[in-house]
Amino acid sequence: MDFSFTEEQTLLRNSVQKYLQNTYDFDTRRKVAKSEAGWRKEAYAYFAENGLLGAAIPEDFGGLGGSAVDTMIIAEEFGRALVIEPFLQNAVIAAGFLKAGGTNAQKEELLPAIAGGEAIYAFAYAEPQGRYNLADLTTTATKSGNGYTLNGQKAVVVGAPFAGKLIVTARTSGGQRDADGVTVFIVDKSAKGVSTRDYPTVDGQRASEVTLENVTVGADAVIGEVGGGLKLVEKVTDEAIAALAAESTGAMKVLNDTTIEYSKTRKQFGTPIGKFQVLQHRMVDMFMNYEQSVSITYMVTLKLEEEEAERKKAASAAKVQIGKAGRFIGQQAVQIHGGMGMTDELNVGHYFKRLTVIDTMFGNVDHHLKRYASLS
Amino acid sequence: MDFSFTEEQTLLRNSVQKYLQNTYDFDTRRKVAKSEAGWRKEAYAYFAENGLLGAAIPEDFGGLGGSAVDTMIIAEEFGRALVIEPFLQNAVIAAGFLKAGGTNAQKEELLPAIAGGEAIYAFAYAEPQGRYNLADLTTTATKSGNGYTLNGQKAVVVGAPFAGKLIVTARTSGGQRDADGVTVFIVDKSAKGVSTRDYPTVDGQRASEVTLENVTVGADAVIGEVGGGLKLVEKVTDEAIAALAAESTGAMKVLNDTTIEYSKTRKQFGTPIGKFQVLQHRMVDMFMNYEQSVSITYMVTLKLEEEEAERKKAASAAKVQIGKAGRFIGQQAVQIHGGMGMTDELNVGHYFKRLTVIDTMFGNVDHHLKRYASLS
Amino acid sequence: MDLNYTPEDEAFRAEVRTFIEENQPQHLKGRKRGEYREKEDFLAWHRTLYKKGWLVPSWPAPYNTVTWSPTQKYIWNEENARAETPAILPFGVAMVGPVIYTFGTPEQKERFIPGILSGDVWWCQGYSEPGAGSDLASLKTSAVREGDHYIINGQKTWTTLAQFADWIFVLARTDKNAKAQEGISFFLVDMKTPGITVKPIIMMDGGHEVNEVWFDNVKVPVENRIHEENKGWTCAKFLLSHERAGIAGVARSKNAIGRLKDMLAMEKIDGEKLIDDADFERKIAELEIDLTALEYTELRTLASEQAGKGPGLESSILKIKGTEIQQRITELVMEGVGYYALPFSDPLAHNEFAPGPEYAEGVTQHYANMRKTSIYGGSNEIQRNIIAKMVLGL
Amino acid sequence: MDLNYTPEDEAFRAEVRTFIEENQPQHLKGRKRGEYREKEDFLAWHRTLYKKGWLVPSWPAPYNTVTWSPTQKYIWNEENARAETPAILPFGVAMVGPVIYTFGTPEQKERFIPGILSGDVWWCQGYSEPGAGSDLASLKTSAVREGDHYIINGQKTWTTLAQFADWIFVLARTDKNAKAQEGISFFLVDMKTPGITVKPIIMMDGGHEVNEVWFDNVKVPVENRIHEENKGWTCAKFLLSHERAGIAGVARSKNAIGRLKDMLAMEKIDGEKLIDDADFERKIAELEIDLTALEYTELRTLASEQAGKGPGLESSILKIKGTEIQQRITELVMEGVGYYALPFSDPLAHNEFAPGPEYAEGVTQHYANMRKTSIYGGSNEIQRNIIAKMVLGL
Repeated sequence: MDFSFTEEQTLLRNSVQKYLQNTYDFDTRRKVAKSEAGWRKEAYAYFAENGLLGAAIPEDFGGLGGSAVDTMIIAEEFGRALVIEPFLQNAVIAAGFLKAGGTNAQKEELLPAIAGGEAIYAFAYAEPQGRYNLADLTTTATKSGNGYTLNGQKAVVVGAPFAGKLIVTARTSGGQRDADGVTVFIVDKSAKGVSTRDYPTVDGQRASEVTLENVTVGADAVIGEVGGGLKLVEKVTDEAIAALAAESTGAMKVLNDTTIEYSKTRKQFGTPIGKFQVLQHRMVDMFMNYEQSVSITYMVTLKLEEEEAERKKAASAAKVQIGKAGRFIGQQAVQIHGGMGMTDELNVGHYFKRLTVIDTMFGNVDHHLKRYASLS
Repeated sequence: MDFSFTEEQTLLRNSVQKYLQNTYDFDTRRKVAKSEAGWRKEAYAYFAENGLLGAAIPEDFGGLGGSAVDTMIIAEEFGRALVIEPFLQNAVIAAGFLKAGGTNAQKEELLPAIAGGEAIYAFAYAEPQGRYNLADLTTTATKSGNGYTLNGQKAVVVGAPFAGKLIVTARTSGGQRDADGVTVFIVDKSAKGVSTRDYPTVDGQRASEVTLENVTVGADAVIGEVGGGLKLVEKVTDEAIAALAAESTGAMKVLNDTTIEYSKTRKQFGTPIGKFQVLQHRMVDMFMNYEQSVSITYMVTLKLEEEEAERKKAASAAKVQIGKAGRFIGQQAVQIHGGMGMTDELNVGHYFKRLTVIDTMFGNVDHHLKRYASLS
Repeated sequence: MDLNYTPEDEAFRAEVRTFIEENQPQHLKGRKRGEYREKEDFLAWHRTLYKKGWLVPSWPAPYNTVTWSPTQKYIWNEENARAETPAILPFGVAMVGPVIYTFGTPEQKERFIPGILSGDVWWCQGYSEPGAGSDLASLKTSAVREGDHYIINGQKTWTTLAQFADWIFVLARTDKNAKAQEGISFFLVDMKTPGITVKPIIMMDGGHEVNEVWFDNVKVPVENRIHEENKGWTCAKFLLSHERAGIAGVARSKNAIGRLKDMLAMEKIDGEKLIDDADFERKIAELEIDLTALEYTELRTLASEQAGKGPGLESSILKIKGTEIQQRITELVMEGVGYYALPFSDPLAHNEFAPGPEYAEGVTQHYANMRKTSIYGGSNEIQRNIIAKMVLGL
Repeated sequence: MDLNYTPEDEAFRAEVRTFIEENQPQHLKGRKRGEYREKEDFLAWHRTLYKKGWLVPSWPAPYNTVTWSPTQKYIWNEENARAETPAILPFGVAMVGPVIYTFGTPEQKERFIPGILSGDVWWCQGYSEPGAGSDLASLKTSAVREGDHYIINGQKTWTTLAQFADWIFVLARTDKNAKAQEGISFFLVDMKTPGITVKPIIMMDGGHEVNEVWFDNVKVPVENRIHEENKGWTCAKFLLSHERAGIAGVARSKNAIGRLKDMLAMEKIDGEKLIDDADFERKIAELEIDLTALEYTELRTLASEQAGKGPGLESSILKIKGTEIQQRITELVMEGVGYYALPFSDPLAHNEFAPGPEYAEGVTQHYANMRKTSIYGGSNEIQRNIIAKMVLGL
């Protein structure tokens, strides 16, 4: 048992930290989020050039051959800076699908472009009626010739406005919520029949509603097994959950540090508010929530390769812990900052909103408590 | 709308208070609870003589013709003194069954003896497998001649060691958990086939396991409708819940007052612990929990005569509120008292245990949350 | 003890309900997608009530044209919440108005009260300052007497809807050497006076509700000072303790829970109605039960007021529990809509596109915005301090 | 970073497991109905480990016969919890022993250590005093030097299992004029010395676990003082910071949850297994997830210790979260048994009759008793004060 980082991992963390400190201060991030584009291609290019997108992609496919621990380190630092470029969608989710489900040909073709930042993906899985059930799909893919024709609507596809390709889950057989019959496709966003409506999200990111109307793809657009895609989707979303957990600990750390710092300088009734015992204990609870979240992030990261039930339990446990901790820390950071914590000007509200969104992504606390219980 | 007490009610409260202050101090109560008998007949006789047992029994049947508000006042005061004599079992439950379900003949025969303290009842409804489901009955009553033969086992019959009569729920028809087919009987504890094993309970009361083996009763032993007893049982247990709610607010008030008092005198690190803001806010939360419990006690007491669904919702709401408040106040009173709060010598632990037991009686918080939700 | 209203109260309720039905501005009922209120929208209901004579039943003669009992006021609030009428802005009728009729000179009353009542003059509140928070008395804004005028310098913040205001009431320090709460005076200031600048504060929900108000050598005539010089804290305290009715927001929370349940009946989880999900059932039951307890706590306060005992310091309970419940409702609404909690609905410019069901619009922003309720009006921590000290004697 | 144990660690685990299986006192495994421990029951496992040489792996040479890494100690604790071996009483081997080998003279070591190790001498702790609670340094017990002796007067309280003790270690004030933490000395006192009275304290679960120990002119030879006069606080602090391993109780809580789940699989609600009830499913999932997080927090502490950084002040987290979890387990057990939580199981005299299922016996008393865990060992409030000050710098 070993919880230490390798020298390479420490270097990785330091270099990411340094880059973000220099180029990704809060005001810049706020401006970019509000800009027409909503992201900075040059930042994304930097990620690619410095191996962040390929950190966990095998060397054979253009990556650095690292592990989920590298992803954890990057995601945590990205969480501290509230990075909005689509790291999760590409380095974790798209790469994750290809690594676990892609054929050798697909890996050779597609992974290097992810590592290199040339191809940008978004993951179109949720549907308006489906909530967090990954199998609840009304989007269909019917066999036509050698390929498939896709029809359906995908909801809140985060990062889709930046993407050139979509990873789409669709039903090739079975009933609306059956475990069998789910297939994963890669669809060009520019393909005929794909239409998107873009909008900003509350955490400064962008998303789209995606409609697929008789979109035809070839047989090679399938990742993994036809009809057997659910297990793959579950594996990749569990990996995404681990990365989100790491991201959330980065955000929590900033909120905690900011709150402690603020409480030392802000005076009320002539005393720094950090001297009020009630707020001290509240900040201790914030600290404990954070530490417990770090612990569970290590746990889920290290258990991603365990057998399915163990991995799922780990992911759901992590999602519950960070969901609760994120809500508590976010709310209390705002409360202790008082009115200032409510403003758009201070970073507090932005971390608060990001943590709020993270709780929703891939299922909130209630969803994962049920999933955890069903696995026990 | 009026939340004031009548002059008679204020007099009632004052006289109960005075009696208990003079005769029911904590050390006496503790000794009585540990005595062989486990209660004081002379205290019970005093209740009878002074109209406490008949407060809510109609004047025609030997009572004072008061309302549930009178019961609330008495129960609250009894909660403050941790009275162990079986007021609830008799003045509320047994009288409740007769008032709502008894024939005129039954009322004339039996109610005066309750008001007078001559007849002592216990309510044998729970069964080992049934948890809080009042209809989950394996005890059977089969027709034999003009009467019935009862067989079954009743669990944790509080007050049974003191009682001469049992009110027994049994199934005269239907499946184990059917709403229909429940009948309520009065059974002499001395009847052939009734056996009891007595034991103390954690809150200083006494209970019995009751076995009924071919116990025969006459047709006049039935209270209410044969097979239609469940509604009657629900009504009476809702009335019991209202009385328990009142009792719990009395206990909460003592714990809160005691804790505040203690915190003003007890010093740590040279300062009265009541000056520590964390404990101040905790005591504020205890206070708010208490006030909210008083409010909901008024509510349920005043709604006992409303239509069924409204009454049930009120009772379940009250049970949830006092269950949560009782646990919070009990735990925090002990915590703030520190080691001393853990001892048998101080009254704190005894109130803590009584509030703990009250949460269990007639269904705990989870049970009543479900019941409340099912009625919405 | 009983829960029944008197026949008179029931008649009053019927009258109120009919009046509201017939007169409420239908286009302002509740909250609608893509609808942002203009200045006149805030005033429409105010003006209707003024015409009816029902605007200020809490005011004394000669201003009130009706006098309602606490129960009637409670019924009035309940019926307004039920019908989702627009809230009446408190700054004139609930704040500066009572200060003026209590502490003002006859000339001041004559000059200012009519505009407050008619709604023709929009008031805003110059209390809070940067870095002061719940510690109001630590204010730094100064007013220096120069002949017939005071010269005011300083900065106020969190000034709600100052962007629409004609006048502002201001607490300013007139004696720098006095202790915190002494040496403060209460001024009425025309927002058009040179030297006043209003700067918007954008909140994390993207909305513009509050402002900074800067005073740079703002000349205020002496006759605009209320009460004596250095007695402003008396006015401030009076204002803060005044008119706490409805602070618990019970009726509005009941409505909000009703809307939440409607929504949960439309949302699906694994093909079933979300309202039948065990977690939601439990959370809503807990919420409703808490609210029921709070309702009866409010009624008890009301009864004690009715009995002439006045609203006790227990009103802090109403504030704490009321805001906690309001906040929890917004959490459940947000949880209820799943992924459609993500889209940002810009309150400053209509979105081109609003994805998801109508009831989902802006729910996370509303959740974020409602965090303010445990901060403002004396934070919930301050309320607990008050109870600890004043009620529990700690 | 990885979660795997080294092959050496795995081999160690296997060895430990086998040893426990072959040697643990089976009649003391877990908690059985109607079984109350006698003095020798507390010592049985101690004596076995002493014989094996595994009693004090944390002690330095020459006392330890094995030296285990932090990971091995963790494995040792895990395996003991898993097998439900009796806990080793800490008063000798984890408390006074380390104080003696650290601060004692060679004579003191020679005289006291063997009895501690063999278990032949039962020690108890004379720290807490009435009215002191977590504020240990406020102690009033005095030790006045008279020639070759000190005369001790005063009262200690919450002295665990003093009814069995041969010796007690005592903090007493030797300089009344010094500040709180100065002027305290550390004494070893034979319980048979005249003037010592032990009075039982009965707790609210009806059990006799702790005692008052009264000192009335108790004569203690100077050679029984450990460390210099007035340096007792050094020993006290050392003792308090020492041996916090297992403070989180993760392994024992895992076991307790396992037993809880077994029980819930037997209990019924409306004919279904209680373990499939939505509320219990949720509460158990929350509990297990909290415990998982705590387990990894403990492992991180361990890793940092392994890396030579020592257990940080973060160990306060382990105490707070660990006890909160333990307490919640007892709540769920109590809730699980329904009405059979009511019967009182007398720990001082066997009940004539024990109603309900065996697993229900005494559950409410256990729930009540476990409230102590957030009070003792520095209350959880004190632990939060420590983190606020020492870790967060507030």
